[in-house]
Amino acid sequence: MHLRDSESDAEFRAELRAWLADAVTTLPAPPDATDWPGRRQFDTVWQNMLFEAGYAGVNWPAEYGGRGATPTQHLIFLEEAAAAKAPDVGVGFVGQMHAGPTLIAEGTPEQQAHHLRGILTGDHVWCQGFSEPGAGSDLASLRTRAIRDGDDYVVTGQKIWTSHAMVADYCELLVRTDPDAAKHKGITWLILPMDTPGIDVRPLMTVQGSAEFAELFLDEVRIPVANRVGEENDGWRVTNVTLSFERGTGFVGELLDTTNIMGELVELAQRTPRGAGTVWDDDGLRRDIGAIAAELDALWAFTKRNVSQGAKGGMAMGSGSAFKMSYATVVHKLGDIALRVLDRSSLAFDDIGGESTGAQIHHKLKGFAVGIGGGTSQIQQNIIAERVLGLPRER
Amino acid sequence: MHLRDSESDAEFRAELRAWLADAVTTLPAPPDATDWPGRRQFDTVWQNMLFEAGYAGVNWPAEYGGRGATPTQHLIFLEEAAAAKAPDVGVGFVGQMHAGPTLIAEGTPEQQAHHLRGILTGDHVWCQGFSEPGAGSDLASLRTRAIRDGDDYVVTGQKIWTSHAMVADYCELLVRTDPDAAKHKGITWLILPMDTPGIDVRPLMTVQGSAEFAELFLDEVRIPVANRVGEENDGWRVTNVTLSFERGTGFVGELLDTTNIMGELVELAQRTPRGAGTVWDDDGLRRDIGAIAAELDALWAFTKRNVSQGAKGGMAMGSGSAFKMSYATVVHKLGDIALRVLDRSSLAFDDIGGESTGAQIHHKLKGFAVGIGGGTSQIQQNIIAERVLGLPRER
Amino acid sequence: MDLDPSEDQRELQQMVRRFSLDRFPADTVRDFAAPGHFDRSAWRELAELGTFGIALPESAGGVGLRWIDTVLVHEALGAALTPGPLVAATLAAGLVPGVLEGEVVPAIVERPTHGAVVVEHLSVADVLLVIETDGIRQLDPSSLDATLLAEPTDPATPVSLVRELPLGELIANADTAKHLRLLGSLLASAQLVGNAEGSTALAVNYAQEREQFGRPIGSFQGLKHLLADCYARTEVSRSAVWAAGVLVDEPEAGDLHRAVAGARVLAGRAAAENGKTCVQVHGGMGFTWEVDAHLFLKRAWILETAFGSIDEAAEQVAESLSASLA
Amino acid sequence: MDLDPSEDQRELQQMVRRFSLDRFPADTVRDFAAPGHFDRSAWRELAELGTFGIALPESAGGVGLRWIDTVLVHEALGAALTPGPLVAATLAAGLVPGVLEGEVVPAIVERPTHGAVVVEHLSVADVLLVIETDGIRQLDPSSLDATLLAEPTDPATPVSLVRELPLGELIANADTAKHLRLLGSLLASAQLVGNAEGSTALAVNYAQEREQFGRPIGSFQGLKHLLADCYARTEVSRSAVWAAGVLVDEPEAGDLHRAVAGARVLAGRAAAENGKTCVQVHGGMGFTWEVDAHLFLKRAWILETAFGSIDEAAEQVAESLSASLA
Repeated sequence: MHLRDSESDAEFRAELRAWLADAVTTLPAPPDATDWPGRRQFDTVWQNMLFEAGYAGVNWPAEYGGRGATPTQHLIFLEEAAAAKAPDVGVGFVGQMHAGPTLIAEGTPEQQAHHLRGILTGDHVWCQGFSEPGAGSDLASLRTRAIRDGDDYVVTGQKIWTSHAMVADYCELLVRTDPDAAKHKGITWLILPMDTPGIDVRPLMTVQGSAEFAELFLDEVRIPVANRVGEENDGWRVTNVTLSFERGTGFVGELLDTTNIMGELVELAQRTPRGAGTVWDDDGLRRDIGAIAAELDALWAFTKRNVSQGAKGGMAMGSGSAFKMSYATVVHKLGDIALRVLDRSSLAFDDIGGESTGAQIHHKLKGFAVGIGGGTSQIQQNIIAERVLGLPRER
Repeated sequence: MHLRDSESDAEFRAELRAWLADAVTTLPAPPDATDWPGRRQFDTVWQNMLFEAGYAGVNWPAEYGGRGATPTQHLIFLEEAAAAKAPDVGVGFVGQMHAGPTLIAEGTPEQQAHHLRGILTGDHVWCQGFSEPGAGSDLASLRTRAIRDGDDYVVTGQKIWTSHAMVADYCELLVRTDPDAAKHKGITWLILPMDTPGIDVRPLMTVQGSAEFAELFLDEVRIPVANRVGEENDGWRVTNVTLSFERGTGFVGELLDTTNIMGELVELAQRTPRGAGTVWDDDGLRRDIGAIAAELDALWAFTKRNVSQGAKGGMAMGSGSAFKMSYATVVHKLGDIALRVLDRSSLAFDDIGGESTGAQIHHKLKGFAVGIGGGTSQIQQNIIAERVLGLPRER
Repeated sequence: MDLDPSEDQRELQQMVRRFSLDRFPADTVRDFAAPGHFDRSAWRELAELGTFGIALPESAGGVGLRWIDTVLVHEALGAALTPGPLVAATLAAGLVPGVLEGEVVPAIVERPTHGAVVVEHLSVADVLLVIETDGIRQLDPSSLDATLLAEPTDPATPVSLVRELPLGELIANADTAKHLRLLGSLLASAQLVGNAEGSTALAVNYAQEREQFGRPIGSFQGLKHLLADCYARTEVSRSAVWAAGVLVDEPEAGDLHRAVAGARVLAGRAAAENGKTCVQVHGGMGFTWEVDAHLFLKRAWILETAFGSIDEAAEQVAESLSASLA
Repeated sequence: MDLDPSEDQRELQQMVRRFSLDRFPADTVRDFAAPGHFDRSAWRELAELGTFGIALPESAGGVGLRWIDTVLVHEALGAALTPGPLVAATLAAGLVPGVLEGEVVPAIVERPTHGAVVVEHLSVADVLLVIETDGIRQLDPSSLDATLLAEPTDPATPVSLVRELPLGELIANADTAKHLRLLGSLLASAQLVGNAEGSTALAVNYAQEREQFGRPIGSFQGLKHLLADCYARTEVSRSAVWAAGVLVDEPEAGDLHRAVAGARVLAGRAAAENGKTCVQVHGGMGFTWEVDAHLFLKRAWILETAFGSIDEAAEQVAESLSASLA
């Protein structure tokens, strides 16, 4: 067991660091969060720079245009990119993390040829059409209906939590092709070009007061059968195939984000007057922040452990669920402490007193997204209890 | 809504206080906790003094020898007795709190005449034979078998958590008289004289390292049918009839105990050196103790609210469960803080440094008895969810 | 002793709650903080119910009840998520003419020990009261250098930033200031208890209706236990707030300061935890703006800071412990 | 980077755990602290496995592995509830002749800043090491005015009270003392992780077997969620302890002091919470002496205080945060 870089990893890190240091200086100012075309433009430019430098799809197999790097090197890539304050994956998220890997595993050669390179260059932006208002954690109960009509599927229904839908070119869409089959059966995976007629994209306002997600309304949208990935009614398996791509790096971006917010909170505590000194002089608050830092350190160690297992063939069953539950808890705890540090400065998202107080409240609200998205913490608990601990199923 | 005493309550309190101040001075030194005959003797003497002074069975109806006082006056009695450092109910617990009220509600005139006065004078000590190793929170699944044989029931089985069994004269015993009936049916309530042949009482060692409870082994014990309370197979209803006696004072003794322990912990924190000062100088620990005090204050208020409702006819559904769950949580939290205050003094139950450190650890372990006895916190949560909040039953 | 509300008291609560849900429906609450959304006529109607003068003597135009009744009313207001400077109006009603009738809308704030100060409802207020060490001072909001903040945490509570608070005119003495701060903390705690109850009810309702894996999600024990905990937190903190409310009227029956501080610890935690559970129970929908779950939670966060934080309250209880041993 | 144990390392853990369960079965653990119950021959056998010299070079009689391997071994010892001065022996093996072989039984303690001191295992020890600011000092237990306490909290850990600790002979310098304290904290944390895993396994086992309301209690979602939380706490804290263990061998790869402190926060909480859950899952049986649940919990409480409390550890992490920003 080691924490230091192997020789080849150290070399990879050094080269990457040098390239990043240079590359980030050439970037324009980032666009406003509400400027979707600007965000697409900005993210695409960066992705294209990565592509040209050989850092696009670090963890994708080389035969599909990726770098074919180990999970450890993928982690190094994410660490160094964050340290260099490089942009994160942005609008490329669904394409690079889910749709692309799915096409690599299950797509036809034609589908792969048409889509993969565009994802890596940044020119193709994808969104995800899985969740529905009535099918969140219980994804298998989705109801968006696809009826075969000649060489097309005709799709009607509603999707929710579709990030980047406003600027996406394609959508990975799950539809029900057999309404009579058992829940996990009868689902099909389709590639939906976003310029197809019948699609209505509506921004979805979240509790954070912004519209980072959208709802997708589909009204008799015609999708060619050629856009089907995998067999008809086999979409559940196709969707889950990417889980085997999950080699421990899935939450690194989030963890970096939270680690930054914690650092900012420490600085805030050290500058915020309270009583005769600052908030940081309070034994209890200081220790509570120390304990959060310990938890984040532990989650970093857990990530490295998962990546190490990923490099050997795959993460242990339950590790992902345990990570996600624990991470959601830490974000909530950090948010609770943030409110105590901010006190009356928590009354607005606006930064108060010239300090970045608003970001703390935004991050606190984010805790809910973490504890709900991709399966609530309750679902993760069930997975661990039944699949890892071997406790009997409820019925 | 009021917190001050009414005129009659103030009068009751003043008289009681005067009597207690005098009475407690006449008591001998309390016996060692392991000296069961000594404990019975001590508790009986005190109960007899209460009886002579008209304070036995404060909340029992006057026609059965009690004082017939209101629930509020019962609370005042418990408050004043604790303030005067009078002994608590001790070995009289089961008789006064459960068996007696059950006989009042369901016993025959003969049973009442034979038993009630002895409970009030302290001469009759009772124990409870309800729980079994396989039937704790799920009491209805009890298996101790009673077979009718002429004018007797012949009883064989095992009971657990039988407090005071070593010195009891009678046991309130639940037995299964119909093995084929649905779980809640087929149970019968019997009065078992403890000198009946076939009873084996074995002390049960708890995690506290002491034997406050016993196991009861019954081998073909003959109990006259005349000792049956209520009808055959109607014991479940008979058992629960005393719940309507529960008018909010059930946990007062425990709450007093915990309040005392908290006070001792504050004193300990103020005397225990740490860093440059004492433990009490630690902002975080001090606040954590303050929050516990607030929770105990709130549970006192909750008790007064429940007693107020009790006086008007009965506590609201779920109040008892909410109280019990919350109280168990507070005891656990207090114990966690105690360990932090004690630090290395927590390594033994022995008092260390001349301070009463051991009592804190004993009390911490008690948290488990609170969170488990009389239905685990999980059972209380189910009761609230289904009976108060109206959530659907599991199946 | 009687810590159980009378029928009349329960009816008073029901009446206030029903009125509020009727005149301030959730849709208006959701963007109440936006400029121009404060409804002065609804506010006057609320005032006409007697809301701000429950404990004022009838001779002063009040209802002539007690502070415990005021506490019960604020519990109902908290459960209904009623927007507006409710605590400020209740505290100011006996001091500033017109507040009792809803004609003059007040804001209230404590003078901070350092730096700028955030003031709720200043943008709709006709008068600002400042709680200071030496008394209560009155300011004219229009004379202040104040900025309405663009993104208030609670969308129903407009917040302004005032860089410097002038001195203003002294309208009440130090004792009154101290007592009003105490009452302000208590009434905020009462609203927090109502908030805790309201978010629990919303979550229970959703858990009964929403089906997943072929059954109502409320039939899953995991959710049941979370919701039972919400119920227990509400009832325990409610008891603490009621006891503190009675002690305002009967200070000889206990330690009022400790009771108010303890009530804040309990009620603040209950509202924050129950609101969090409410969002969580709603799953993805709980993360959307259109479901009310976040409104409860955000209001809870705001109220938690009113007239002293939970940390400050816990410290006060600890100090009282120390004093009682000394 | 590789934070996943090798096959060899897993086998080492299995071997130690199996040996311990075999030679120190639960029945002996339950009253191990009683006078005369320390089994010197079992202790020598444990030593012969190499347990106390995992990271000592082979030239010094050790196994010649690294500190991360020592950490893994202590995790296994913690899971098996192995009794005896395990940390003391591992720290003393390189300093005091005979400890490595199990012939000399050591106890170890930090010199307190004030008052009397409680020492684990002193009653069975041949030598007492005292960690001081200026180094490590050695004392002869028989020369001390020590009282064996009648009721140790953990029935497998005898505890003595020493009213005054004489100075003793200096056998190692200040740097060694500091490093051994750090290692002692880490090894105790490793045992805490094992403890957390052990109590979870015990609880899971009971939940699978015990039936209530006509089905195994482990099928109730309420219990499932409690046990899933136990699993998550174990795995997260295990990761922290492993990372700290690797940093002992590779201090250049991170902040060792912070890692050890952080590991204590996580492992201490995991063991205490999981032990509590284990007792709770067992219902009434969990409150009896004969079920092992309380043994895990009580050992966890003891280990939590070893070479610094959780509060102290959290403070250390906070200080490192502050330093990294400065």
